[in-house]
Amino acid sequence: MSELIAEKKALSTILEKFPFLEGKIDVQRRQRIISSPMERPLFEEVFSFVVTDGGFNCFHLVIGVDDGENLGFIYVLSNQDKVMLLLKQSAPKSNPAIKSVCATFPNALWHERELVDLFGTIVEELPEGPTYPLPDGWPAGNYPLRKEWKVEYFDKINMTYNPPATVGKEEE
Amino acid sequence: MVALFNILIFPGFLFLGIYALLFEYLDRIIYARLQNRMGPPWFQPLADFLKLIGKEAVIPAAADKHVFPALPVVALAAVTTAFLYVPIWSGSSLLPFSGDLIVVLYLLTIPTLTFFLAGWYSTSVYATVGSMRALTQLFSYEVPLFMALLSPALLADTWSISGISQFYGAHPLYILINIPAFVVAIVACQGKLERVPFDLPEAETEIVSGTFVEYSGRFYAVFKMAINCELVVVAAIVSAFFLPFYTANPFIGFLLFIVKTVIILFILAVFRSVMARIRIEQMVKFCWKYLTPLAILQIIINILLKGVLPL
Amino acid sequence: MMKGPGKITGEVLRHVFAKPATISYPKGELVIDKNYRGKIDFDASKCIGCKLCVRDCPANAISIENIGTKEDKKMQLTLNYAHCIFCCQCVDSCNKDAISFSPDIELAGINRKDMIVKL
Amino acid sequence: MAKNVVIPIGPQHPSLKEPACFTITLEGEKVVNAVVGTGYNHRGLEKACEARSYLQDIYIIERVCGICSHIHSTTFCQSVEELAGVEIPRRAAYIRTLMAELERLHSHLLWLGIAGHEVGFDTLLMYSWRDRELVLDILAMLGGNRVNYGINTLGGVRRDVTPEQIEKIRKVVDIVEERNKYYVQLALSETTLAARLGGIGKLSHDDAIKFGAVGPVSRAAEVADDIRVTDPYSAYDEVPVTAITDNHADVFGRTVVRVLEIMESVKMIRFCLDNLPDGDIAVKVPRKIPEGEAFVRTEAPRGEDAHYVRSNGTDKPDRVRVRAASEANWHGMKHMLEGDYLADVPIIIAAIDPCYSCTDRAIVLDNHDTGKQSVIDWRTLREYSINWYKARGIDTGKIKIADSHLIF
Repeated sequence: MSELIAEKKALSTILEKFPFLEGKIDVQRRQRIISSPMERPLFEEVFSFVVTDGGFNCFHLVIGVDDGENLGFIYVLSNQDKVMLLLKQSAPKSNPAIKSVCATFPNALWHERELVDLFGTIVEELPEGPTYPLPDGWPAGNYPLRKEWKVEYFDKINMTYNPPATVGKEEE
Repeated sequence: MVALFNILIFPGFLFLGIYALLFEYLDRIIYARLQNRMGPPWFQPLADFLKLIGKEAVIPAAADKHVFPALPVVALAAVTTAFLYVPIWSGSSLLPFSGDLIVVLYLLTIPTLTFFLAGWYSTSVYATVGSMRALTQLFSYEVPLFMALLSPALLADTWSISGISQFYGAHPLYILINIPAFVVAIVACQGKLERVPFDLPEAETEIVSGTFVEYSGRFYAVFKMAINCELVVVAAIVSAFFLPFYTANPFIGFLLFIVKTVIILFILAVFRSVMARIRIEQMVKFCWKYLTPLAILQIIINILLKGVLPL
Repeated sequence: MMKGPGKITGEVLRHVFAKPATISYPKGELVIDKNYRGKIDFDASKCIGCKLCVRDCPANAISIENIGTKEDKKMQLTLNYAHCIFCCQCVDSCNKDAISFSPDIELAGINRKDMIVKL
Repeated sequence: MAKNVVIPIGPQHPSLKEPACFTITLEGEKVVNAVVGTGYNHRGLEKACEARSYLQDIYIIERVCGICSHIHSTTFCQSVEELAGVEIPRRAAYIRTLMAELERLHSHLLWLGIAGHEVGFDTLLMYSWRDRELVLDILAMLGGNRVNYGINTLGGVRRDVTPEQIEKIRKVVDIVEERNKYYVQLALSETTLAARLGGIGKLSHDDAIKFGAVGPVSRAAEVADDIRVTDPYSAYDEVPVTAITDNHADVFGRTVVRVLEIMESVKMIRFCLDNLPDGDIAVKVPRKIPEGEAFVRTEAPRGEDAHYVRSNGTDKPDRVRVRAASEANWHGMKHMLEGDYLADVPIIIAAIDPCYSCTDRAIVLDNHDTGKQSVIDWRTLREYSINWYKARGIDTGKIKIADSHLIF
């Protein structure tokens, strides 16, 4: 654990700018800095800082997660020293709106389209284009990776989602 | 009656058909063995042919209803006609006349033109791209191929394939002069036959099967037959020009014909197994930059020799 | 290094009379390593019916039921090898070595129902 | 020619082994615009993982990709082991490394063959696949299957390597090395190959970083991003790894990187065999994994493979996210295709060693839980396709097909 120099350095750069993040962002292990979920305004501020001044100029992917009440988005960035930064954003399921990072990182496009299809995220400023990766004729409002969506209730032939009326509210 | 037998059965259309299927088998098995594979069983080409004949033939809605089915027949007719002017069991062909070389060369151009038209009338994008390539390619290899075949004719002082064959049969050492022309002819033949490295019009991994993409069933069977026959005819012509050994005995002469064509086929098969398919612009550049000058050189040599050698 | 087309010619010509690397299937001789994971074998006498294999099967391809009585147990394994992915996790999961793998891989069939076998 | 031709390459096309759709706009033979469309292979695997236990997930994750199956399961196992806080035995780490390098051998030989086929050089395809077959036999011997070896398990590996097997591996590795020397020479000196591979599919150093390219694609552009070096996992902290880079930044460079990597892999396999430590091959991992999250990167034959696993304290993961190597390389595809010839499109696509299944990952398809099978019969399928095309303005319903054809 003594060789985490590059990681500590990258972390201190972030903490210097955002001292109130102390404890919310930390080195998890070698080459991995992980943050706790942030609300959109704060996230955007931190994100633009780490990209421009923090040296994290390489974008890998964005992972969508279902946190129950909120949707989480984990942006994976890395810097010259190959240190990974997992920066988390959260948005309420009722209005899961986030801003696209495609303008900065063109390779985020497919990952963000995936968030739209699989999580029902509203990605603002996402370039026009085909949906990905769900097939044509996929019923609207069905976001398979949300926890409440169950495979059992999906009719694959007619492409309809039929949750039984009794199940779904309390039990799940 | 004999003439009818000759034209229809042997060595005419029926023989050509059977030999073409056999040739396809040989081509595939040699190719397979060169690649360390088993290759198909002997009846595979026939089985393919029969299967295609039995399949439903679809004419695309946008294609021309009359031209589309007629093109394979035209291609087959052209190559089978060309076969009548190629010597088989002796130094002379079935129907030799002075100038049949030119006729054969033009007859052999017809299949390529039908490929172009086939692609054009199919109206599919793949087919259109394939037909454009077929035509572009035609303009590149045709000139060196003609020159490569005309230069031996210059030396022999005749425009008849049988005459050329007989001339070189009488003077076997003269074929050594024509080695550059032989090389040019073999390379250009790969283009004519649309085989690797010049199989651009039907480049499978790029444009599916190019000009033939819309062809199916019996139309495609006839097209494939025409291509196989073209392979036989080209191999026969090249062997008549550059391997002009024959005997008076028709039986041994016929065996010799088979041996010679199979040798040419083997060279063609090796040629196609050792190279990658090149791009159309590389193909055009190669043909005009290397093949054509080589063929011109051969013509110049032959013209000069003609003045020097006691012929 | 010399550059030029047809560098592979020598290699190609060497193969003219070489033995082909492929075999004519199904006539040729097929060599299957004894470690190959094919269809599983089941030894009913060893099975105690713990159903660990059923629990761990990623493809839900196996099921075990007792076709004997409660006292005289006789386990039967039903394998749907159309679903089986031949990972043989069941072999690893089984504590009693009742399941083992065999190099039997020629399982193709034309009827889906034939692929459900009782072992 | 003033009119541009739009050519669809895919979803079904001979040069694509899996469905994807490239809409290529041509000006003559030049590509002026390319639209990459994927998603045909989405199998809902990530959702499927959430419904199964960690142990079952290994086999699902292994089937993300047919070629780099081992590296996917290694990455997943590593993530889960990190969450569970277990350290795998050294012998297991070495066996995982051995398998990973054998897999790299077979993947790169496969790629070499595919590349040969895409440029119409079928002899190269036949030869390299013949040699690959030897490697596959070894993998089948070690793992039990030809591609989805299933050798990984949580906490180690499932099968040990015996001394006889080591001898067999050595023999095969010798042959492969010998053959590969020939391929290196061939790749570097065959003119038609160089003419087809050189200068196409350019992706410069800066673009490689901008588009997040990984693996041989970025290493061909002098980006030294080999995870085995930068973030060693399994036994790579002891096995000497040299990251191969090249400065061509085109398809030719990618070819060079791959054939040279085969040589490196051969060395690493020998090192693993020589230095295989004794000991157990697996430790026990509890069925219930403590809460936490892990993000693990490994170096697949195609590049960086990243898995994110989050557990919620039960025996089933809360979220599994797979970012396969090919997925990262797709983003630069449009950039690489534009400006080249139509003839180069297949080889440029092939040069990233694309794996569409990796990219699209998975969705569940047979309803195993209920035991119901959904089989679409021929007629329904046809109905569906007719309606699909109708929605796009093409009426195929008029084509009459005799009922005797509907035997299925």
